[in-house]
Amino acid sequence: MKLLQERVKDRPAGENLIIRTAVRLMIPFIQLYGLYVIVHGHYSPGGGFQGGVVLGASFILLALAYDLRTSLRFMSERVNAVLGNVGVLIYTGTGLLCALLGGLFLDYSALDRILPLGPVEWRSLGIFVVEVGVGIAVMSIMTSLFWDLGSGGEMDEGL
Amino acid sequence: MAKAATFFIMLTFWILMSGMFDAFHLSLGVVSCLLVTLFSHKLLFYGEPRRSWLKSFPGMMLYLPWLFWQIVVANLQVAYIVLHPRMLDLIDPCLIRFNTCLKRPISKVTLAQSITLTPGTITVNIHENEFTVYALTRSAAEALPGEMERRVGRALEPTS
Amino acid sequence: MMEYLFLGCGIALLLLMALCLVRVVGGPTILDRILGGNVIGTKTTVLLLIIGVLYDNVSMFVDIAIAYALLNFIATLGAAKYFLRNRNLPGE
Amino acid sequence: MLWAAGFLIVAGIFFFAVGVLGVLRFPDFYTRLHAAGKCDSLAAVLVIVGIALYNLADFSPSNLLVSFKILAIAAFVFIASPTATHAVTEAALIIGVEPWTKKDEPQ
Repeated sequence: MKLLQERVKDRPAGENLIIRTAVRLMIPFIQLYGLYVIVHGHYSPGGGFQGGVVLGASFILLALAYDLRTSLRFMSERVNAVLGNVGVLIYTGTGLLCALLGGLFLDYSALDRILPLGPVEWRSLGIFVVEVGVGIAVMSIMTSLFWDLGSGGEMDEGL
Repeated sequence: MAKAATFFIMLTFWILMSGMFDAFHLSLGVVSCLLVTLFSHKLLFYGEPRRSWLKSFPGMMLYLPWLFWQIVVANLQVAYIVLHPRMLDLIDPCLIRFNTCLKRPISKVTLAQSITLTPGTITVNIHENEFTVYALTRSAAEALPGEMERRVGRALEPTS
Repeated sequence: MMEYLFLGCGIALLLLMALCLVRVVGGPTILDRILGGNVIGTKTTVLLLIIGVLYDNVSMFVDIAIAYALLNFIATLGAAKYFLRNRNLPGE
Repeated sequence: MLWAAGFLIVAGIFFFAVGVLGVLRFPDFYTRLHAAGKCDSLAAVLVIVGIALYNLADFSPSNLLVSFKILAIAAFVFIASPTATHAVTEAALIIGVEPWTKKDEPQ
């Protein structure tokens, strides 16, 4: 018992073979599931926000099983910030484009003036684009929230 | 190589999951699989020789039904202990250690997960080759490593 | 006939979850509470599927169940990792 | 097929009940883990496979895909549950929860 405690204490916190391997095998499927939830938002429950949470959870899982540095290697802080801004930009950009083309904010049928596909198709496509934007933004914000809270803002050592 | 394999596994999973076969959703699926492959191709095949994954697949398929049967049997034993009115006489928790001869990390992890899934025993720690197992009863402790280790070795270790 | 079976199973699962709550509220250590939460989470995953069968809409509830199982796993792992880091039992 | 599904579901509920009783009755944390982690994962897998079989009873391609998804949950539980159990055990070891042994029992 004592020997075991010493052994676990000496080891750095991310060095657990079982948790590492299990998480490593799971993460690609989790990411694909998150993308699936975003893409199929208008046929099944879910959509941008839920899919973004699942995507962000995959990076959080990586940080939990290994450590913060490893998760930063897969998704650097700069890329994360850019992705968050791009997500918000997609959302507001679509809305503003609708408003500029003569509709209301996020009134997708106005987009019919660019490419005449019919207002119903444009509505479905517009919801899809907005959901992708929301998903990207939520993922990036979840991940950076976890990084900042887990490391106390220092980003070198953490949970 | 690892990228292509990851991509095809992901695409199979997507098609099974999506259930929509029009061009729009299929192309979105391909894009999603490419994204996942881009982000995490290092994760699924991490530091392993290339063909070992395919080679160990039939072995795993033979191993899993046996494991499931073992889990059911051991669960019935635990159910007997739990439902017994004088439960404290039946249990005798103890920590045991044993050394394994398995080499690959994946087979060590498979053995550890199998031990944990079989009720009555939990893998507490793996240190190099030494497993530490917390057992609920003496008889469960004595049955380790034995049969399970041999079967995992046959399924996953390279036959040299 | 099968509907009544599923309804009975759902009610039984709810009762079992209520029993687990005893361990969550009155567990001696904080790890007992985490364990109780994990057990309740596993039951919730199954309960969601049963509700899906009862509402005749399994394909929708499956997605929710997968997401719930995933978040339950992450919660347990995160709590365990917190104790691996901090190395003392708070509030005892 | 329906009878097999019903049998699997009832067996799963039985193991769930055993797991909960174990969590309530066992004397210390480590022994509770035995009941909680394992009876629960087997029970969850049994019920999930039962529901997948029930879903296949009126056969159609879309139902087949839904059953695949349900089986994916079973596979996920099969991998995730022992990992979570292992993580909690190691956390208990680190913060020094003392295991219950036979000697402590007053004769």
